[in-house]
Amino acid sequence: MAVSAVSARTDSQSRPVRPPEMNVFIGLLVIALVFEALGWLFIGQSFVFNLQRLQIIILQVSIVGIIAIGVTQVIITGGIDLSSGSIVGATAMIAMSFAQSSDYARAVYPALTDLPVIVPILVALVIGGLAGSINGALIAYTKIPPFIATLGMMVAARGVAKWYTKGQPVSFPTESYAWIGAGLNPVIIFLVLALLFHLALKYTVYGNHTYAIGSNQQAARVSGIRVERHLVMVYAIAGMLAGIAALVLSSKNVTAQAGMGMMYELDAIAMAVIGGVSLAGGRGSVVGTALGMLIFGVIISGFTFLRIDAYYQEMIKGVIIVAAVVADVARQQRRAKAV
Amino acid sequence: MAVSAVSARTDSQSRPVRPPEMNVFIGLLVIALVFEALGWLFIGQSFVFNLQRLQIIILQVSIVGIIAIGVTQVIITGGIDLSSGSIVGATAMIAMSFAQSSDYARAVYPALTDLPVIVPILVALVIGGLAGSINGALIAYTKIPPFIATLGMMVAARGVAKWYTKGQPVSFPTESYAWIGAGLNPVIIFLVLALLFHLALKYTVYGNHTYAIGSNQQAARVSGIRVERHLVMVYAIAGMLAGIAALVLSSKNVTAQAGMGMMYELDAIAMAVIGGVSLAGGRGSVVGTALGMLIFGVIISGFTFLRIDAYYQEMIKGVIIVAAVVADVARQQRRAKAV
Amino acid sequence: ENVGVSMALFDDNFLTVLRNGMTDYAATLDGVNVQVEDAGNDVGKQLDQVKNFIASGVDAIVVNPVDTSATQAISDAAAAANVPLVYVNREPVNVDTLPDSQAYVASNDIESGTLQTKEVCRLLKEAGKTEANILVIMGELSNQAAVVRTKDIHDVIATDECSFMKIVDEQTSNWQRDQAANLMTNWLSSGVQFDAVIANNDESAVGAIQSMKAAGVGMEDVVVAGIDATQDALAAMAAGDLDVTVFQDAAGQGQGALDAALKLAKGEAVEQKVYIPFQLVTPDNMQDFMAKN
Amino acid sequence: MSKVILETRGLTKRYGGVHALEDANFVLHEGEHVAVVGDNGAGKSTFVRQITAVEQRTSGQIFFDGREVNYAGPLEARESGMETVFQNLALADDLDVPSNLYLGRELIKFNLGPFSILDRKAMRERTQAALDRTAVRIPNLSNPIRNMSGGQRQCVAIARAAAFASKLIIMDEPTAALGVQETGQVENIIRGLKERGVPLILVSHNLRQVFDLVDRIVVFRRGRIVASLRADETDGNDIVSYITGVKGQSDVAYV
Amino acid sequence: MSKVILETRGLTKRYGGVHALEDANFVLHEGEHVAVVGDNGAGKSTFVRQITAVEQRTSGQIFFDGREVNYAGPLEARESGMETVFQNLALADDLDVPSNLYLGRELIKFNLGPFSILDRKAMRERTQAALDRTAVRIPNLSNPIRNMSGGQRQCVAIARAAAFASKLIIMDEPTAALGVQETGQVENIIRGLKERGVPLILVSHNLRQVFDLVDRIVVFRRGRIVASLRADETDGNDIVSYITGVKGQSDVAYV
Ligand SMILES: Nc1ncnc2c1ncn2[C@@H]1O[C@H](COP(=O)(O)OP(=O)(O)OP(=O)(O)O)[C@@H](O)[C@H]1O
Ligand SMILES: Nc1ncnc2c1ncn2[C@@H]1O[C@H](COP(=O)(O)OP(=O)(O)OP(=O)(O)O)[C@@H](O)[C@H]1O
Ligand SMILES: [Mg+2]
Ligand SMILES: [Mg+2]
Repeated sequence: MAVSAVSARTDSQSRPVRPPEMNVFIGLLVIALVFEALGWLFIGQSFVFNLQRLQIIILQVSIVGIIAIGVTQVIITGGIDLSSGSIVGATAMIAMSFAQSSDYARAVYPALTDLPVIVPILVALVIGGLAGSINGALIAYTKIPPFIATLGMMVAARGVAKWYTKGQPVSFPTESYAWIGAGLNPVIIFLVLALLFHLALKYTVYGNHTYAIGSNQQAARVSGIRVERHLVMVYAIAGMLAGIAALVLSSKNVTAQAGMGMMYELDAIAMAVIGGVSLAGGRGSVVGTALGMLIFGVIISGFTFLRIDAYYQEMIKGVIIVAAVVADVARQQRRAKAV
Repeated sequence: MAVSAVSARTDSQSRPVRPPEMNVFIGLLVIALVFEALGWLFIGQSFVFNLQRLQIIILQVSIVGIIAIGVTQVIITGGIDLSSGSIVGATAMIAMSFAQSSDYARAVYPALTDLPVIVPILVALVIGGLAGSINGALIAYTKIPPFIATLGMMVAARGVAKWYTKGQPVSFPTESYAWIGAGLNPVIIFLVLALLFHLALKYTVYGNHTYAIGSNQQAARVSGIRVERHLVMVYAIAGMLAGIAALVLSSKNVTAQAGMGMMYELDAIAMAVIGGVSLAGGRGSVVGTALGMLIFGVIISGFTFLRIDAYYQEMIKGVIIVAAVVADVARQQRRAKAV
Repeated sequence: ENVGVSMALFDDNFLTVLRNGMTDYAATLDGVNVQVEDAGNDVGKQLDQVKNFIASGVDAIVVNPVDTSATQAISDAAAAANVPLVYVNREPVNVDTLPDSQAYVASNDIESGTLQTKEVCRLLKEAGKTEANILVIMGELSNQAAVVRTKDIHDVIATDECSFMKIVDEQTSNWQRDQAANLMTNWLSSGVQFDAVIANNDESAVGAIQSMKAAGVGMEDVVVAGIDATQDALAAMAAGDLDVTVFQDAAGQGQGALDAALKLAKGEAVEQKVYIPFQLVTPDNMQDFMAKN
Repeated sequence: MSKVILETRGLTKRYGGVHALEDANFVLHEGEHVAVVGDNGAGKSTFVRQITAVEQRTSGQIFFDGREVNYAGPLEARESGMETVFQNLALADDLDVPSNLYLGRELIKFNLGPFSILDRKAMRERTQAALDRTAVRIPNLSNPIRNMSGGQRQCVAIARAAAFASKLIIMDEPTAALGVQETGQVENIIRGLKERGVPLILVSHNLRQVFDLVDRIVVFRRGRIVASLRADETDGNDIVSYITGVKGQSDVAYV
Repeated sequence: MSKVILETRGLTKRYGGVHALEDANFVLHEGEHVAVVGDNGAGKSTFVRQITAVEQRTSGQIFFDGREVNYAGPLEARESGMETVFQNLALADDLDVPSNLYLGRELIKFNLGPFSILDRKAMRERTQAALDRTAVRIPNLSNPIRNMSGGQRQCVAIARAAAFASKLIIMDEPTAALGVQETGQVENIIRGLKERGVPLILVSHNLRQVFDLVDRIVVFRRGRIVASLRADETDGNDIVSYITGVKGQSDVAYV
């Protein structure tokens, strides 16, 4: 009995499917070209062909980008993480306090100055990972919505950041610590982490299970995936990435402040969604998120480049976030409807 | 052919189901009693039996409560609204600029001072309703996730608030405007609106359709509900309620500032979820949200009452938000498992 | 000339006056273009804004630092690109090692809290108090101005002549009038006895006043102090509700900073530290400040 | 032959490159019960969705009750007297039985536009009456649908359609998930409709059922109608050979 | 009689006040194919979920392959050689066919704990081989499951179970949503399992199918096993009268 399981005729079977990342890339190009054109028109110079600008375009978003790598994985599991910005704040304060130079008379721990740089790095990874694990454990084992679990962590971690030194900023790190975020290092760190997690999502069991959980948690469970353990791992990784972002940010700024990283979580989520990561879970990639991140970078630099009044920038940014996602959704629908 | 459609035996059929609001109410009582006990222990006075305190408990949360009434309806449809805090900021600035007294020499519109109070009220309703309608239209017609549509509005509306007077606060309203939020008026306005929308959700077609859309949007559509139109209406109502909150807040403070209402959206969402409104849509009530709101009020007052160090308060607040939802989820599971 | 300006945040009344002082002044000058950016209280964003300015080829940069301990990175970036830089309002840590092409125009924040608390101390003594309970309303806990001003209060109280003052509670209003109002009502409902309220900013002081008046507290018995000398605060002072505030010449700072930036852009030498002092405002001299902020 | 109640001419629906429905010419007469059969993905549900205006067709015409219709959405189709039981139950889990039965056409006490006051009592009473007529027993009408068994849920959906259908009723695999008893019950409801003279389109994979219940069988294959046969003039093997493509010219004149 | 492969003693499951499964005593011998029938809500799926440890039972014992088992979760049940096709398809829509087939037991190239590298090529090849054995045709294995028809999806789920089952295979209404052809195909897979000697529990509402395929029929009613009859010693009417409660003492000794 030879049977064809596809009964409807289709004439698009052999056509290669354009990956969603391609759309985001085209969007990025379009936005950059608009700025290029407006640049020649109004400012009389090129937007894109300026090495300094290209550097800052990537540099200014790469720290949020590091967070967005973790947020991408969380969203792929069907969750959300509102706590990353606050974790950055808390982790930066705590890690920096173990990285202070003895040159500074008012160090948080006067007895613990000039520590090797590995100490604050480990501290940041542990604090970030711990905060993330708490998120994950709450979500996996108590079954409360990720929105609420991470909202609670957002409030609590910001509280920790403010409490740690009673609002006093922590500064004067050792030179080795200050080196972490110097120059283009944040970009390099972002690229390495992005590559790592791109590979992990695409080619490892970890990635397969992450997509499976976001796609159909019930199916993942009956297929024998340890869903709870995996969720804790994904949130812990997101927390650790926020911890790394805290390291890079506080090092780049040579200071840590309790208010650091405020609202970064929303930018990171927006980057991921603009990059094609579905809030419903199961779909998206680190490459897409990186492209979404570049869109952010181009927009911010473009605004300054065109000397757009700061008062209008937020309005325009809000519109662009929405427009980017509307365009993506529309493209997907068109493809589904009319190919 | 007489058939019993329920084949499994059940022995809980006649037992009356305890409404979820009851659990929230018990939670509220427990928290209040804890503060009462600690009050006698450490402060030597009653927490609850103090008329002034009871007033402030409600007063300080009633403005966010007004927002939460709208957020509740949005969440019942299966959506989310991150823009309400920013809408409060933008609306307060604009409405207040039409409510300035001629006593003040530097009014925004020197030609339009001493207008009757109905003008700023209408302005607030229109601005809030408009912002909400844009949210709703984006969500209903372009099918982008509510999280993103309202995130864009959150950024853009805050931009409008900052742009409107270039950051300058707007103050010195007419006396009739200042009366709106005076004394216990915010509480009365909250109660009236809560009652109104409680009735609308329980006893009108509007309510039935709101629950149906959140429960199964597809079913609502094929049953002939105009889902798109209804969603626009729900978000517009949420926007209008944010506009009313802006009126009350700016009147109570006798000033409007661009930063007003920052983070109110998260408090409003937390109140609703603590009050048993399901983020998955289809379930929840205004009564639940009002109880969730009171839990917030009791906690804030309780902290000051016990003179808890400001640095610990945020940490504790984060923990309480999570704990309240964990307790609610656990209660529901226990009920489902062991009755 | 094109001048890039990075402000710590836009939705702050005081900084808005400073910013407007700068842009209004620029409008009176020929060929001067000021581009103002909002750093949204984010240190990292501010550094990026400076770099974006450099990439766009501005002639000079004015920075109102989010975090005064983070300025070394900003100075280095500007110096490397040879773009003149002026800090305004908040003193950078590296103020003593600024390169020749950089300058600093401000008032000293430590003065504000000190002036404010000393005046409260004086008023309480004048009223014949030998013991005085103080309530402190702090700004946002992650903000340095709040931290410094609160510390000033403690420092003044630690001196002998003001040691009769005692802080009974210290809570935050996050700079917000509304939260300050709620905070005060909560205090009142707890029956806290107090003789003075010292707030980190005028908005919070005004919020506290609103609640006290609503609860029928006699305003002549309580000393209330804020900082900023905003319009609302001066109106409250005129009504006899607010007793002390502190004026910081925001517009003057903005103007001074722009002047310094333009001079540096032209290669002229400027004074590296320009201090514009705080001024105590009381009902006696408030008329002088009416039209200033 | 009696009056034609529903007719489609050249009805076509494509999803992107997928030709889910091609040039379907279909006729249903007053009082007639017709079955639609075909394998998975043959286009049966697509056909139903075009007629009921849940989706907008790519091309073709639909005539209902004597005039050409171009419904903008399912509400209009319902308002013109056509009721449907969809393959994926169209019930709102969190609402009770009366609210589900009257979803989109609530009974009201006062008309206040969207804020019209519901007449819950009348809805509950009439729901009870409608369910009584279909012999479905549901202990407590006020419980949300969520807590009911698959059989009960399906019966509510069918009762809804049966209660409101005036001119046509369409059922897409109404018994797929039902047990022996529940299936019998649904079949009884369908026999009742036949007696009441309500025309019916029944989509089903169950040939035994189809032969038991309907007057005529229409076979879909790969998006096309390949046969339309009177139930008493054909048999199971014949139908199966059309379904599998062993028999069947690709265009059949409609009866 | 041959060796017992699965036995339950007093298996009971309650959801709150709902007694979904009461004191089920059930036996399955090596190579035997048994059908489980009963109306909607009779407890069939609940029975399956207890055996496969998707849920934890309220009380009772389960013996599998000669020893008492207390699986902590479905992974352990699978690892001990028991495969299940659940009523609500347990497939991850966004993954492709090989990933779904190997979900939870991926083939790997290097073992790096959770970050072990997938051997996609091997998985694709073996998937193709497994599907070939079941005669299911799927044009492109790398497409996500989301884009496949109900029939194809069901076939993937069944192929997965058939490919990995070593000691027992359980199918909960595998053909409920399938067309005539696809049903035939699934039935062929089941006959293949019989030949290979793999024991099977088949939950189905389709009595024709049940009599065609299995050796023994177990009837559930209201959470209890009310009959266990050899297929060749009973007939449809007999089974229906057990299902509907016309016949049937409430406790039957297991065979
Ligand atoms: N929304 C859609 N987008 C793309 N393709 C679709 C969509 N809906 C249906 N199809 C395709 O159209 C074809 C016909 O599907 P349809 O649901 O009408 O089949 P059916 O005859 O009802 O099958 P079944 O018996 O399984 O219910 C299938 O190939 C299906 O994959
Ligand atoms: N998670 C659950 N919580 C509460 N009750 C449940 C749950 N799962 C099943 N039940 C109830 O247990 C009883 C048995 O359900 P089960 O799904 O086992 O029936 P079934 O025999 O598989 O029916 P069907 O033929 O419709 O699939 C039903 O009354 C059902 O409502
Ligand atoms: Mg179908
Ligand atoms: Mg079942």
